[in-house]
Amino acid sequence: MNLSELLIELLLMPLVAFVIGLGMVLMMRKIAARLGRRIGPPLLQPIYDIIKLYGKRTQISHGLIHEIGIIMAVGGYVAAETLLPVPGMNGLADKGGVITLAYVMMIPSLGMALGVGQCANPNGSIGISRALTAMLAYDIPFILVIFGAAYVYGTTNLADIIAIQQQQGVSGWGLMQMPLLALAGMLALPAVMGKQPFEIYIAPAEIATGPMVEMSGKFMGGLFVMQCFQLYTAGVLYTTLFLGGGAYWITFLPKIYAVVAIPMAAAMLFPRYRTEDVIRLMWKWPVLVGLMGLAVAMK
Amino acid sequence: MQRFTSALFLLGLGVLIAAIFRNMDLAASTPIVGDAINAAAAQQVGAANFVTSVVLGYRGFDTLMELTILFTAATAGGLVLGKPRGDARPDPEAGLVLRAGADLFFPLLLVVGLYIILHGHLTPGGGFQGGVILAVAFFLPLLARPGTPMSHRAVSLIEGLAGASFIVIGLLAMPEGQAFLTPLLDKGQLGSLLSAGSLPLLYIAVGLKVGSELAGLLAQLAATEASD
Amino acid sequence: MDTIIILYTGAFGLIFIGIAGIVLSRHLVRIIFAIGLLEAGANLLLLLATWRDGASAPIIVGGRVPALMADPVPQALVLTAIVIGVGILALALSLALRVQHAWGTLDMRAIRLRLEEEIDDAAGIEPPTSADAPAPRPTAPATREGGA
Amino acid sequence: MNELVLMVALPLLTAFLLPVIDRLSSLAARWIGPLVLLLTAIIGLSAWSQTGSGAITIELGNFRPPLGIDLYVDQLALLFALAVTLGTLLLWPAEGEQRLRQSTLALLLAGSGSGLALSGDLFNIYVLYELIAVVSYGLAASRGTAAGQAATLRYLIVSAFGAALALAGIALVYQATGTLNLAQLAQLAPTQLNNGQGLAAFVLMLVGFGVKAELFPVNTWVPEVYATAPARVAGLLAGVVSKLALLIIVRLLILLFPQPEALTVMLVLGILGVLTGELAAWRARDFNRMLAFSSIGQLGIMFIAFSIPGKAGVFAGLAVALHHLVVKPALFLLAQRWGGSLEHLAGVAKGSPLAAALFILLALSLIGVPPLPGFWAKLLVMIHLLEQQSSLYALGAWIIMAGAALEANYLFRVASSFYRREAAATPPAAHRTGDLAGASLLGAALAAAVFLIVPLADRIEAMAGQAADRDHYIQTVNPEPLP
Amino acid sequence: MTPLDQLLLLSALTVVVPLFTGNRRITGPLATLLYTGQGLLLLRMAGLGYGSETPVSSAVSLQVLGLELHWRFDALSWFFALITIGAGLLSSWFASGEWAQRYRDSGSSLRLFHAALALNVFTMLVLLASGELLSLFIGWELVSWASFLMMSLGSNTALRYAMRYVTYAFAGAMAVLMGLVLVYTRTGSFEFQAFRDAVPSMDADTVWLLFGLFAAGFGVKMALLPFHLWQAKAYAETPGPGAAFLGAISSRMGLFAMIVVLVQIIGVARLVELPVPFTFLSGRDLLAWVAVFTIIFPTFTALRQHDARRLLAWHGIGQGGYMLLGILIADDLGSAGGLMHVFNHATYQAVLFMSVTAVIHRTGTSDLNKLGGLVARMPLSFLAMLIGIIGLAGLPPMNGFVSKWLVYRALILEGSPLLFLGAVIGTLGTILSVYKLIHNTFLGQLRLEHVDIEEAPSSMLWPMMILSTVVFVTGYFPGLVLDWIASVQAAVGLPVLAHHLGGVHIDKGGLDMIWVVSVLLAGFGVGALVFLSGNRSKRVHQLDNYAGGHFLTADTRYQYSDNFYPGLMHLIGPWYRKSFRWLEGGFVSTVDTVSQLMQGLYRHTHPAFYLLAVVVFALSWVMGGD
Repeated sequence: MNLSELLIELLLMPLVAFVIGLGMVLMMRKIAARLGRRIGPPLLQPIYDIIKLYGKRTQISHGLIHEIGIIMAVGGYVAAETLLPVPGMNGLADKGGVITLAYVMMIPSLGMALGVGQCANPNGSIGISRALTAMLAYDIPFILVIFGAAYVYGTTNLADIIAIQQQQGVSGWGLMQMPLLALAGMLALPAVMGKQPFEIYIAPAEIATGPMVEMSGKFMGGLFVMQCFQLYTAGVLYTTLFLGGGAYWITFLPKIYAVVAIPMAAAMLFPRYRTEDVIRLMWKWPVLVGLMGLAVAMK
Repeated sequence: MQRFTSALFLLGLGVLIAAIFRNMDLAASTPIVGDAINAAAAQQVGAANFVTSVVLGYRGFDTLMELTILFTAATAGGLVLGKPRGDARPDPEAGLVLRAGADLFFPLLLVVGLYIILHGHLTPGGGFQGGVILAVAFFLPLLARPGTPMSHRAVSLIEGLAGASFIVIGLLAMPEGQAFLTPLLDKGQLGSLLSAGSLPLLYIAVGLKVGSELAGLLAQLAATEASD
Repeated sequence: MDTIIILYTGAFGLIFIGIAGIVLSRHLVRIIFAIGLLEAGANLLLLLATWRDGASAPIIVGGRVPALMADPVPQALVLTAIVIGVGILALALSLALRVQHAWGTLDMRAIRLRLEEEIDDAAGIEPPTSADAPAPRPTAPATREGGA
Repeated sequence: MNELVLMVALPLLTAFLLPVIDRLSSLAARWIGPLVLLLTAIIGLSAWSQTGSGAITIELGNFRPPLGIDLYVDQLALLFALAVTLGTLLLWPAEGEQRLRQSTLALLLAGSGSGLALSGDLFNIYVLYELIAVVSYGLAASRGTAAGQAATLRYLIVSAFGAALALAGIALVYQATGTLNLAQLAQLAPTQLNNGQGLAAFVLMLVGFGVKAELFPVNTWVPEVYATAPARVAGLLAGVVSKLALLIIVRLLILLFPQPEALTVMLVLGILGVLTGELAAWRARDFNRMLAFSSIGQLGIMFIAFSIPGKAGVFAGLAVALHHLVVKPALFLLAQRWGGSLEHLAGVAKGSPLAAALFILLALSLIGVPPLPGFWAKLLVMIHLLEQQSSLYALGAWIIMAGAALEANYLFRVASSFYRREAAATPPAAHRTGDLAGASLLGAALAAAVFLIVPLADRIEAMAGQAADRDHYIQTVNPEPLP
Repeated sequence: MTPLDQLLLLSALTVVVPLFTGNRRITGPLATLLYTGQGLLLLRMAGLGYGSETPVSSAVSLQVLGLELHWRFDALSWFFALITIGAGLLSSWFASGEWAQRYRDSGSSLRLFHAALALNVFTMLVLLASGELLSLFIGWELVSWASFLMMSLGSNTALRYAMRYVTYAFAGAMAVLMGLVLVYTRTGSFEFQAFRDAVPSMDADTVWLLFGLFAAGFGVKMALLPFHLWQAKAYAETPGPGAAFLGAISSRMGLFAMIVVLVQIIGVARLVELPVPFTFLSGRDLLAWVAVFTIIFPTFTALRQHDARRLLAWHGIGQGGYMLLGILIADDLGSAGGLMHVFNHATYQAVLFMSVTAVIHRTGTSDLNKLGGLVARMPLSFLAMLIGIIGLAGLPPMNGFVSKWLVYRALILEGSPLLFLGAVIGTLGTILSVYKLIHNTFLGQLRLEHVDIEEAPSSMLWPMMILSTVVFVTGYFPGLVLDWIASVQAAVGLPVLAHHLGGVHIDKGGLDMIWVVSVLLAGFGVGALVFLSGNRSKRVHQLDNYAGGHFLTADTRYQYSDNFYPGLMHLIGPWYRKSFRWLEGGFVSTVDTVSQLMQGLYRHTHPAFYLLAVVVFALSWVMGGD
């Protein structure tokens, strides 16, 4: 592969991710609406939202870090997408690998935390505290799962992982090879995506006072974009590790949408968890299952 | 409890002593050095009393140290007891018998003491024994007449000079290349008063030293006892 | 042979009694005298070390040399040892006298307690106190005012 | 070589004459003591080089040993004679109204100490030991407080008890051999003392002489006396006198009792000494008693070291002993003003920075921090202990290590309190120039030893080799063969 | 005079010079200059770092007690020396300007500070140069006491913890001494080579004993569990630049010694053969677990600190665990990670301590409850801290990520999920903790009393900026450091890591930081473009804040800093049981009780009793033989 092709890939990958992510956001809202016996937003609603947010007249900035935080939040995911191979595009998969990806995925959180911190809103600080705590909660099972997968496949290169699974067909999928780890990953996934019922850190119910109140206009827009990437990344990563990744977009897209939709739909049935409960939950079942899975996988 | 444990240990000690005693080979002991001295002393030292030869000749160094111990004890005693308090009330004077006896015995003891010292190299006795008698001679009046002070100056002078002279006699041999405490002077006729070289001189120094030390010590104790 | 056993028994007996006196007594003067006893025992042991039955004193009287003379060395040694003992005894008694004057007691236990107190006092150390410490033990009788 | 006797005779002569001299001129009486000691030290030093090739004997009274008493001058003996002389000079304990008597006692200490180091006759050693004991009683009680006298009396009782037992031990030796000369005893020992009686005699002498060498458990007097005696006296007792007693025990071990049982007894008692001493020191609340307990621990190390058979043990023990000989007196010189409770020493570094720095230097060396001499000494001990391949010796090594760790803790607890920001309510007075100068001198010697460690080690090794050589001793003294 | 001798000589000179120049202003710059000189001399030996030169030995050697002492520099020493001198140089620079002025005005001795710093550097160089076990021990002790000197320059608290350090360190040193004397009695020599030759013939018990003694002894300095209690407060209370220096390199000396003895001499392979009784673990696993617990516990202790310096110091302990863990994996990746983390940690930890010190310099406090909102006042200090915390947390693009990645990768290859999990838990805890640090210092509400403060003086900023650059650049181009690491690995006898400028290339998933960082930067660029595509924002004043519709006046404290993670603490709070403190306290009170007993022993009413007793015991023992 020559450099120009790679550069094109690197440009394309985030773009693709963004588009698919928009679709996921839309799907989420549809599912939520359907569960609530509403119709839900129209197809282009996410795009309208973004345009609206970026175009707002009142945009309050609390300082440079506030802005940089948002930039980091988006930029981190943009970079992350280049590490995540999709059908036809391997990007930087061989230069980063799954560990790097996991750590790059923490940069947006840090950026958001910095930005919110600069706002000097006490609720913002509380929100960050909750978000980081939640990260500590779900990352432990998540990392276990990543370790297990990397160990079983014998590589951290996601492109290789996909190739290995593709070679053996459905029976070679991670899901078949290590069902317990896949289950643990599935349990942790909603928390990784930061959606219901694990979204206490943005305190949606207390919107008037919550951390989001400092995020006006394009700041909120940045977070919205980040959310698209977040859903996409989680979905693709899980698919790559356990569902054979994608050789063709045709099979790949349904997989990633399903990965996002199924657990979210199930999770929405649960009431929102408090921070302590997130930890308790995440450190109990997913970790237990994950450890068992590891034990089985490593014999 | 403590006494009980001590008693137990004592019991153990008793058994051990018995064991040591039983294991001792009593017959095996041969005074190899003693016999050699008995054989050689008359000629090497020239004193008829071989014990004296040992005390002042062969083991003169021991004797010097022993004198030093007495001196040290007296000095340390003085340090401990300190100066008797000035306001001390003297003991009442002794009765007639004691006073008369003291007066009577003083010259007698003096003479006996000196005799014993001077004949130390010939007969049993010597500086130590004689010195003790001298000390008693001087201490007796103190008992009889508690008020009369003993001359500390004189005592310490005698004490110092007597001790020093012992060492000086010992050192005298050294300029001639001889060892410390080598007997000096002519050995003389075995058994006569003026024999055994410098031994009698040493014994005089010992006698004076012992006498003055003991007298001094006793006087000091008495003074302290009286002062409280 | 019997004589020597009796003599040795005496020497060891003196040593034993001396030691018993030292460890079983609490009064200092008794202890000091017990030490004297012990020294006497040790001296006797020294004398007996090369004791021979029937030997005469190692003195030549009138030029006549005895056939079997006793060992003169232990005699000289014992002479020295006795004088040393006297010196130490005198010093011990002087010390005991001072202690008796100062503290009014010669009991080992009382002296030990008092000694500790005084050392702590002089060093400026507060005695350790604790809420659940046992009641203070009786110390030496106070003699500072009633000594004279 | 005869003039070496002057190291004994001159101080004694001066001591005898001191009251007379004082009568004539009190100024002369004040200065003559130190001057005489200086003179004797020079005499000793001038003889130093002659002892390098081999030891010498001095036959006192011109009587051939074993009939007479001889002085055995090897480098070890001469070194200790010098140490006691110079130590007394440095820690000259005369002050106050009893100055004259204290000077007398100090001179006697120097003289008798030299004699003890040089003596080659068993009974003479006993006499000198008693002499030095009496001197130390006098010095220990010289502060004149009732507590001091009571402590001295308790000391005296144990010491006299022990000495009497040692005498009994000597009697047992004499009974078995009929001689008192160490060289001849060394000749006879393999046949006549290698039995129960011999070992019993050794135990009695070990315990007897051990009292002054702070041997566990006959060292209960140590904390009491060091806390009540003048600090300089305590420095002398801990630094010099204890080593002399140890020297005797070592001589006995080498010449008379090379049996493993004898070594084991010493080893066990040494281990217990380290253990009890360091642990007790850990909790000490005043400076003097802390030093006292630490000195017990250090002496325990020496006992352990000397219990290693052969030259190695002598070398190791000697290294520790010499190191302690320099450090402890210096610490006690500092204790002259810092004698009280440790709490009063908080923040004292501000007022006396030099003393605080000295304390740290000494403490560092004491616990064995490289490259200070204390480290090399400890290293030697450790190496030779573990080379024995015996679990008891290895235990000794472990205990020494643990003891050092404890010692580091309590010494530096004190040291760091010196640098506390808020000072104590009643800080101790500043040191007198004399004390500080003495301590600095010793500290400087210690620091200099860091750079001279190579030649020093060689010297000490040679010294140890000479001292541990039984045959050399016998040949040098060459006792007249008797039937 | 070899270059090594020149280096040591100059280093010794650096100790002496401050003693003469004293409290004058010139002392700091002069010392900095001398450190630069040392650095240049070190660079003369740069061949060591690139594996193109054989070890440089010193012309000085000593023969004491028949034991030979000599010194030399190899790649390992060179690598550590580079960090040491670098840390010394920048700390001394940091301490040259206004900080020195303030320090002197507060009545402290600048002379002593600079001398202590230089002494630390000098003793470390001596340790690093040690050529056999004995000089290793001597250097070890010198380093210990030099750092004690540095620590005791601080407050009373520092003194107290320095005291604790002395106790631990000396006990550890005794363990080491015991170990090397054991080696000596087995081999008759202190030479590394003799020891190495003797290891194969030693039985398992001996190796266990040596392993235990050396690991415990060196572990004290590294503050491995359970010997970690002394470090945090002692370092934290050390005067600012000193804390930066100590935090950067001091503890790593323990790691150096451990590498020399456990890896280079005994060899990890031998440790793997040592079974822990009654378990399926090996000696190496045991130590690896100690390392992991050293990562986890101190990190979560750091999370609870509310003093910036203590927080950092606790993290310093935790990061040490990664290094040890990496080295114990002993393959090319893991050991490279461990070694590289030494360098990386030194750089970001120094930056962080310096940044906190700058904050203290301006505000007078490091209490996180009393700070906040300083970002607008001290933007460059903020930047330094930001770079530092990203490094500390081990996130890309800073260098901390690379070393941790190597360790993780090695753990995956080796298949140790639990060790891996432990290491990750540590990282996550670190992220939480460092965010709290930067949030409570630079973000959030500005306090009124800090409204007028200025950026830190340039003498402080320069070192911080240089170090920050290093943190970033070595993250971008880790090959720069990995070159040295590879020669270290070759010198130590570990498998050598094949690497390139951007990282490592392995078939099973490598790392190329140049690409990763580039896309990250590009991502930020894209993010910025996206951001700028929106409507213009309006910057409001820092004190213009609302919450819940109410204007938050600046005189109302609402900064949310104490108990920053209530949810987490609610859950894991009860797990903080101060068990180690309890353990230590229990040990101390045992010693106290025994000590009391011993004193009682010496207080016997009738001492003659003992005499009798010992005579009876000894007599019955010696007579029993007959």
